[in-house]
Amino acid sequence: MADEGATVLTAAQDAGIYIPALCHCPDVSSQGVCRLCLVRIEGRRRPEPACRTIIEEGMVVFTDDPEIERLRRVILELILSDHDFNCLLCPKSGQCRLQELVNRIGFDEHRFSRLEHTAKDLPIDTSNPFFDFNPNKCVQCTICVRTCHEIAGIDAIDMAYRSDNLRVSTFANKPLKDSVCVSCGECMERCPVGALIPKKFKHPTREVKTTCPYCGVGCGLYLGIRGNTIVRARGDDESPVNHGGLCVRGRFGYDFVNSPDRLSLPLMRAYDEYAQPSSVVEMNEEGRPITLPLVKREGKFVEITWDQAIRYVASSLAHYKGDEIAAISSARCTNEENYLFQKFTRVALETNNIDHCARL
Amino acid sequence: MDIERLNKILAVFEGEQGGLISILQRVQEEFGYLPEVALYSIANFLKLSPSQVFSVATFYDHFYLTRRGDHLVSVCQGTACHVLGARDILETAEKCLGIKTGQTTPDYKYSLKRVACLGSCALAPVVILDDQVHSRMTVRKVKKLLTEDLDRTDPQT
Amino acid sequence: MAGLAASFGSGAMTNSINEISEAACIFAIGTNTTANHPIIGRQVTRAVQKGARLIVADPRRIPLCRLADIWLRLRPGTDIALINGIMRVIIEENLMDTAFIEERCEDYEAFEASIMEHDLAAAEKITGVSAQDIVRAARMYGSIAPATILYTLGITEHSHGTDNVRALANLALLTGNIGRPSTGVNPLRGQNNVQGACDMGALPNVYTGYQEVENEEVRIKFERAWNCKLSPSNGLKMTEMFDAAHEGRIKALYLKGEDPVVTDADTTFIEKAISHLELFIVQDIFLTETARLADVVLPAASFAEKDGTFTNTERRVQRIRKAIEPRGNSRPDWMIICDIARSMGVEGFDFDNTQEIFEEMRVLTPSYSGINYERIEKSGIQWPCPDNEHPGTPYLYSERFNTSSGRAKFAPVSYRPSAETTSHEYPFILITRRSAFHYHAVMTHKAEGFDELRKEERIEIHPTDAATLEIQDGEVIKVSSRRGSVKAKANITEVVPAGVVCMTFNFAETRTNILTNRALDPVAKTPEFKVCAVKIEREESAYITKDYIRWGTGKS
Amino acid sequence: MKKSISIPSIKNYRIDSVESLRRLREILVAGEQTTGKFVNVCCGSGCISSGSEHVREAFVSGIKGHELEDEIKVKKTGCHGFCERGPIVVVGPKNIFYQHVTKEDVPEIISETLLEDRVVERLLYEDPVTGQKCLHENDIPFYRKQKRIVLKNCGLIDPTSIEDYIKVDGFQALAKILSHMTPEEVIGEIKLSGLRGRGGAGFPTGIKWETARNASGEEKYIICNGDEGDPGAFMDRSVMEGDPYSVIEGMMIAGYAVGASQGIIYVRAEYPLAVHHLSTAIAQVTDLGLLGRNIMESGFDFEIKIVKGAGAFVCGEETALIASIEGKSGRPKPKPPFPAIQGLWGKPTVINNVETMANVSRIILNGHEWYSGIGTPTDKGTKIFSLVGKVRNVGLVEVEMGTTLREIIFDIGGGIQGGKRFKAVQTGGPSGGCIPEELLDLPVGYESLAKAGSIMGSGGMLVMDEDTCVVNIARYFLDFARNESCGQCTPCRLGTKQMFKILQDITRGKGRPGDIEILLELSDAVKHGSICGLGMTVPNPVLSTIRYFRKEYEEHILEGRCRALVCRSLIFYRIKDYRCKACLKCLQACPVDAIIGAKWQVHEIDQSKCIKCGTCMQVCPPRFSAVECVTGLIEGSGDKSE
Repeated sequence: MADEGATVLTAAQDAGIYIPALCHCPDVSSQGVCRLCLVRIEGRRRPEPACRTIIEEGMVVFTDDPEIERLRRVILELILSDHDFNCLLCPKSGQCRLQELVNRIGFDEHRFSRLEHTAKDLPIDTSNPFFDFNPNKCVQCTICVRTCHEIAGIDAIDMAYRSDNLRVSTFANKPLKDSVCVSCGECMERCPVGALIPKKFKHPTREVKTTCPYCGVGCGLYLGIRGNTIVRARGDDESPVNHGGLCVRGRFGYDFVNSPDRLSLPLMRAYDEYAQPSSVVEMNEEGRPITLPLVKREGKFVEITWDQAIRYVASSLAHYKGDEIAAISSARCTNEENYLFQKFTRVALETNNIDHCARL
Repeated sequence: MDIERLNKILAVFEGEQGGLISILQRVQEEFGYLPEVALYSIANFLKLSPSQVFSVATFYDHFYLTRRGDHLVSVCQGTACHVLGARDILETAEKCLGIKTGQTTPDYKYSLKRVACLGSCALAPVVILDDQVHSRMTVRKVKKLLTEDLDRTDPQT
Repeated sequence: MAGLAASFGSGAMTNSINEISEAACIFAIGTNTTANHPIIGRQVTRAVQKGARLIVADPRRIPLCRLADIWLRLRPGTDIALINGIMRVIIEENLMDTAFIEERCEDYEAFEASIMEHDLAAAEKITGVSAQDIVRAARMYGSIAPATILYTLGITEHSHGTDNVRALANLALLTGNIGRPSTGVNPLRGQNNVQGACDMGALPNVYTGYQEVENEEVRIKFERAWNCKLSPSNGLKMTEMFDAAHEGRIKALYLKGEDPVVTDADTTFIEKAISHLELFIVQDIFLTETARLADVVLPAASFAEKDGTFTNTERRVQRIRKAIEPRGNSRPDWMIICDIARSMGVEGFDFDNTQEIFEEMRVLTPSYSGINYERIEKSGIQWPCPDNEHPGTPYLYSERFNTSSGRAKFAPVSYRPSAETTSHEYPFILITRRSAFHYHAVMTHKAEGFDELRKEERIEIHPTDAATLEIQDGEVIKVSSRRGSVKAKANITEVVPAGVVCMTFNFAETRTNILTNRALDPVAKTPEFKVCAVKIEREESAYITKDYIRWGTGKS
Repeated sequence: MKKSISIPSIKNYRIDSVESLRRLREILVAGEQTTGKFVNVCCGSGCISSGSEHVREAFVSGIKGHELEDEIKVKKTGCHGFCERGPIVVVGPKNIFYQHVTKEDVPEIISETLLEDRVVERLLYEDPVTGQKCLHENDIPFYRKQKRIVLKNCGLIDPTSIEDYIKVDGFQALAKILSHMTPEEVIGEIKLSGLRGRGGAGFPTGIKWETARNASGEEKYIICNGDEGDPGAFMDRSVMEGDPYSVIEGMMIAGYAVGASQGIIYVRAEYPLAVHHLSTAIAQVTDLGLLGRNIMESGFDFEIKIVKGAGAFVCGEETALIASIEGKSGRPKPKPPFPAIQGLWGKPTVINNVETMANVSRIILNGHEWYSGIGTPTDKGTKIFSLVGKVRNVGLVEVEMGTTLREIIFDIGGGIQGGKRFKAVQTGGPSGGCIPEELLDLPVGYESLAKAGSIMGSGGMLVMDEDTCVVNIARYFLDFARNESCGQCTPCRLGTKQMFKILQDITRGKGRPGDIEILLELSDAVKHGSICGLGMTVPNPVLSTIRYFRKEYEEHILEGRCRALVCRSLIFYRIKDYRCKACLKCLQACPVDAIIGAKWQVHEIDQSKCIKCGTCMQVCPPRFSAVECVTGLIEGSGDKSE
């Protein structure tokens, strides 16, 4: 039994009955504009869109009859006639909902060939660093516009113009980059066709559930991994915090992990830039490195081994106790690390001089 | 663009619900078209997103986002006008002004547009030049209307 | 945090993120929510789309203003005058929740008396917000329930930040908007685990779960658990540490995962303080500006390369998981600390994994004791969670406050001008902010694409001011405070009011915090990042490019 | 234009009761000139563009010249409907109907008719059939078969004078309901009258009101739909321009019945005069105290504001119109919810078009029995049609429901111009269909027209003769439809576009066998797949022309023939050398210099240059008739224009 208030479309999907749909997206309100989900309902004059029709007690729905079939085919052919369907070159190929619909509904070769192929030749907006917008592949399903309004609350895009000039547009047709778009990529995630596509896309081979490292909201996310590299991130639909949503940083901000600028080995400052690391960490009897004290800003960094670094740090810290020493922890590290660090400060350094950058 | 003038218009609409279209009409009346800056300020004023204002401004026929000519030539393409040869009238107007429908002459003297119906069907075909209805137009009358007026307003050409 | 702790007993977001979209009235003050907490910004948007009223108080025309029913464009640093004005109207129009005040609060009379000292005209004069708007806002917040307050650094990063927070707490108490769903006073935490770092006792005055260092019982508990002697007195706050370093009292500093040279106020002073240190150890994932000054730099692993937990702004403890191997030879922080401790011969640092650390911690921390890795495998739990059966706490203080009496405390606070006001020489107020596209100064710059969105600092300046100074949009201008100067391009916009300029501190090329004032809040010791006096000059010379200073290994 | 016209005689007069309205009416009627002499100059849009303003000015100054301005009143009135004959002047007391009056005629009318009581014969209408001169409006066949209920005040009153309106029983219906009727009784009266929406769909007005009355909500709205977008229809324009008070009174009655206190008139921006007259009228009615709070001490509050459209046909659709008033793009929403339940700002809203509103006061005043006695058992009352196209008498006609198309076109309209043959009549504008000659005896009514594959629509009536190509007409309407589609739903946005392209191909001689079937399939998808009423009906012009004129489509597709000689790609002009007298006329007139020849040298058309504008044929002196137009031989047919 379907839930009260459910639409014919969701009820059918729950019951495993296929009703084609293009402009339907479960995350946003239904608009009923693609008209592919039209079904016949007993007692009603016209076919109704399944995505907007609320089920009623005793309602008899025909999801498929020859008339509905023909209607759907004609509508699908119309969409195709207006779509740049060079699927071979389309990155969305294989995951494109339009392709799927063509496979399920099919089309009439004769009729379709009579339709004029009217896909526009508008410039592709590549201004956004994370995703491209190709208006020629757009099917005017308005999912992106609804997403930008209902999910992101930004309204960077809206449907502009009318008739067959209808198109998704930013203010004054400016490139996305120059609009109020915040690049959260929610629209891109939901675009059913190849109109909004990520700039670089690699399929992950596995996913790891984790928490976003940026702001204090702590969105749940899945990191998509290929080899030892993060190739994508997607919001965790089950997270009670973000319910699948992510912002620009959370969705696209992971290159820093793979950045070539990442520190790899411990560094230590030495007087002599040709100094051998091994000579640097020789201890004298008091446990202090022979090179100490270092004169600031004159030395250069040299890479040392972890072993050397740990021994060096341990021995040098041992010289300061209590009021002479302080430690600053990080609001970016884990609870475990913060716990450990304050314990370390209090136990090993014997001071309560521990703080972090909590500005709130 | 004169921000002062714009703000004066906006002030009139303070607190009014759903005034976007009326505001756009007023602003266009004032400036002749809807400059981008104005659309942006209107969005701010109404707490709408600029893209939403743009959406409305591009939906309706009456709004112009680029500067128009000083004189507006509207050629009616209503049913009554159509059967009495409105298409020839429009083509003639295009030829006379040297622009396509929807365009403005480079000297910003004339803009040419087609309108769906002016409700002057009994006088078909009609052409409207700056609010003046010219009825029962023929190809020759259009030529005369547009070339004469051209001569009058701009003796050089 | 100190402000909230003083009023309610705990310093944390009182309610949950999801409750925001259910609020009937939202008062967002000093928070550019959609930019800095986009996901919470969406909650606000959803609430408004569902019919909630929104009051925004901010000197800048932030994106939320578009959704707001009332936008109070107050002068920077005048929050208390505004909030007190609002409260005066609420009291005068009898919109307060008398029953709540009687049953659950204390010290009301003195507070009321203090509010009635200043009239609306004074508030209007100080804040620049019309009395009419203050009345509208008061009626809206005072009569529509549930109402919630959201704030961030725009409230706390002042020399009177603690007072700001207490004023907001007073406001919530006055109307009884606390202890119920979709109400509360909600600081939105800036960094991912700032809540956790506080919870874990990375503070000079408390152990985990805000157990006070100076409380002997607590200390003995920890001494027993850790098998050592512990210092009985509070330590230094971070800002005090730099003062101490500057004076030579602190000789060694071990810093992990922070970049005070860029992000702290008056960075010239910070650098100088660091130069006085004998030993400076930095542990980070990048060679930050601060790390460049260190004697030893220890490469840490990033969040994707280790296990553990983060506690988010709504007190929700969530797992992070190792997704990839640490880059190069970097190592998780916890391993480094354990190794150092062991090398120093200190006991109690023999952990094989983070779960063991968590287990030790939760035994010592009442508010965390019901949380363990198994329970937060799928989704996190919000503390307090005292036992294994407890479902966690979405909103605080439903029964009692965490004060000794169990009642919330009203505290009279009055407006004090910011530590630095404008003068003939420094006629502009500079406010600082974060960009929506960057996060502090490093991570996003290291991620491809973000710099394309905002590649450099742009100083926001009002058209009138720009016209007076004959500044063109995009022209490089010089901003100077009493502490130093920086250069960046001008962005002429009505987002800022006249007389105010605004900069981010997301770009190391433009070290905005050279300008900011170290005037500290007397309680929280937070510097006054948000307000300082500056002057603006045209700068016809250099066009600053990205290559001016390069981040990275320093090889180029 | 001035915003408000002052009314010296009743300035500061406020109607605060039924009694004071009655008193005012008495004063006004008593104050009329005893001589009974007047000059009514039609100042409807039609007559104005024919120069009636100048005529009026000439009368005013002429009469002043005779120092008769106190005796003879010059009044501007609304449209008489016979715009073709404008400017129209009616001279009293005998109500002599002069047509095609120019300002040069004015002195003669003054001296002859006004001073000497003689008729200026040459300015009278002459019945083209009998040759008889018609002295009065009602003598003219064009008016004889009409039944003017809605238009009764048009041409009679000064549309900017509230006194005129009060003199002709203005606001009596309002007074009646406010003093004697409950809202339920008003609704009952309207329901019993059988009034149906005149905007197109024909929904029973009373039921609409009742639904809105019963819908929950404090605030309710009355919207008068004056977004008359159908090309070729202008009845609402005439009513708004000529009798704005009736519209206002109708809205007020609706407001009282429904429980609404706010009314909005949505007017096309193309109708500046209508906007002007309406706003003048609203200001006057408000000044009199008939709009505002506690109207006539009844406790009923009502105010009206005007919203101007911004040029979108689809805004005639209820939900799109509401969106437009709310400041959004006019994209229709699916129904339900119906506006009567959830309309403007989500509140119950009644939307009636201008003509419907104008009917209301008539029904209330005369009773439902009177109204339902007009028309047929299924369709009550009258309907205004705008009779345009190749008909002789072009104009607005108001006829009883059930009048046959033949009566309208031939009796009232005077038949086809230039003695050509009638071919079809298109009713209902872009949503309607073409009705062929064999159905001419069809009585007009909602169902009868629908059965014939057309609709009543707002009342556009385009008469086509043998020179009109139905494929071209279908193409024209589809072109209109695709431009005016809001674009949100696929079938309407892309279906109309593809249909247009195919029709365009057919008119350009590029039709293919099978096109008709594809057109039918596309029509079906647009009709059944679209969201709103626009999409549902726009295939009608194609469906009806295919239904009745399939042969012509086939001729276009298979034979390359356009029998009406309209589709340029299928025709070409040639000069019969044996008739050409080498007069140079066509050669000089040709806009593209496509005619070769010289004095004494027979002319010839260079088909590669010819744009088929037909100028040569027009200028060729009839005594030569050397130019002919031929079709079916696709020789030299280019594709230069269309």
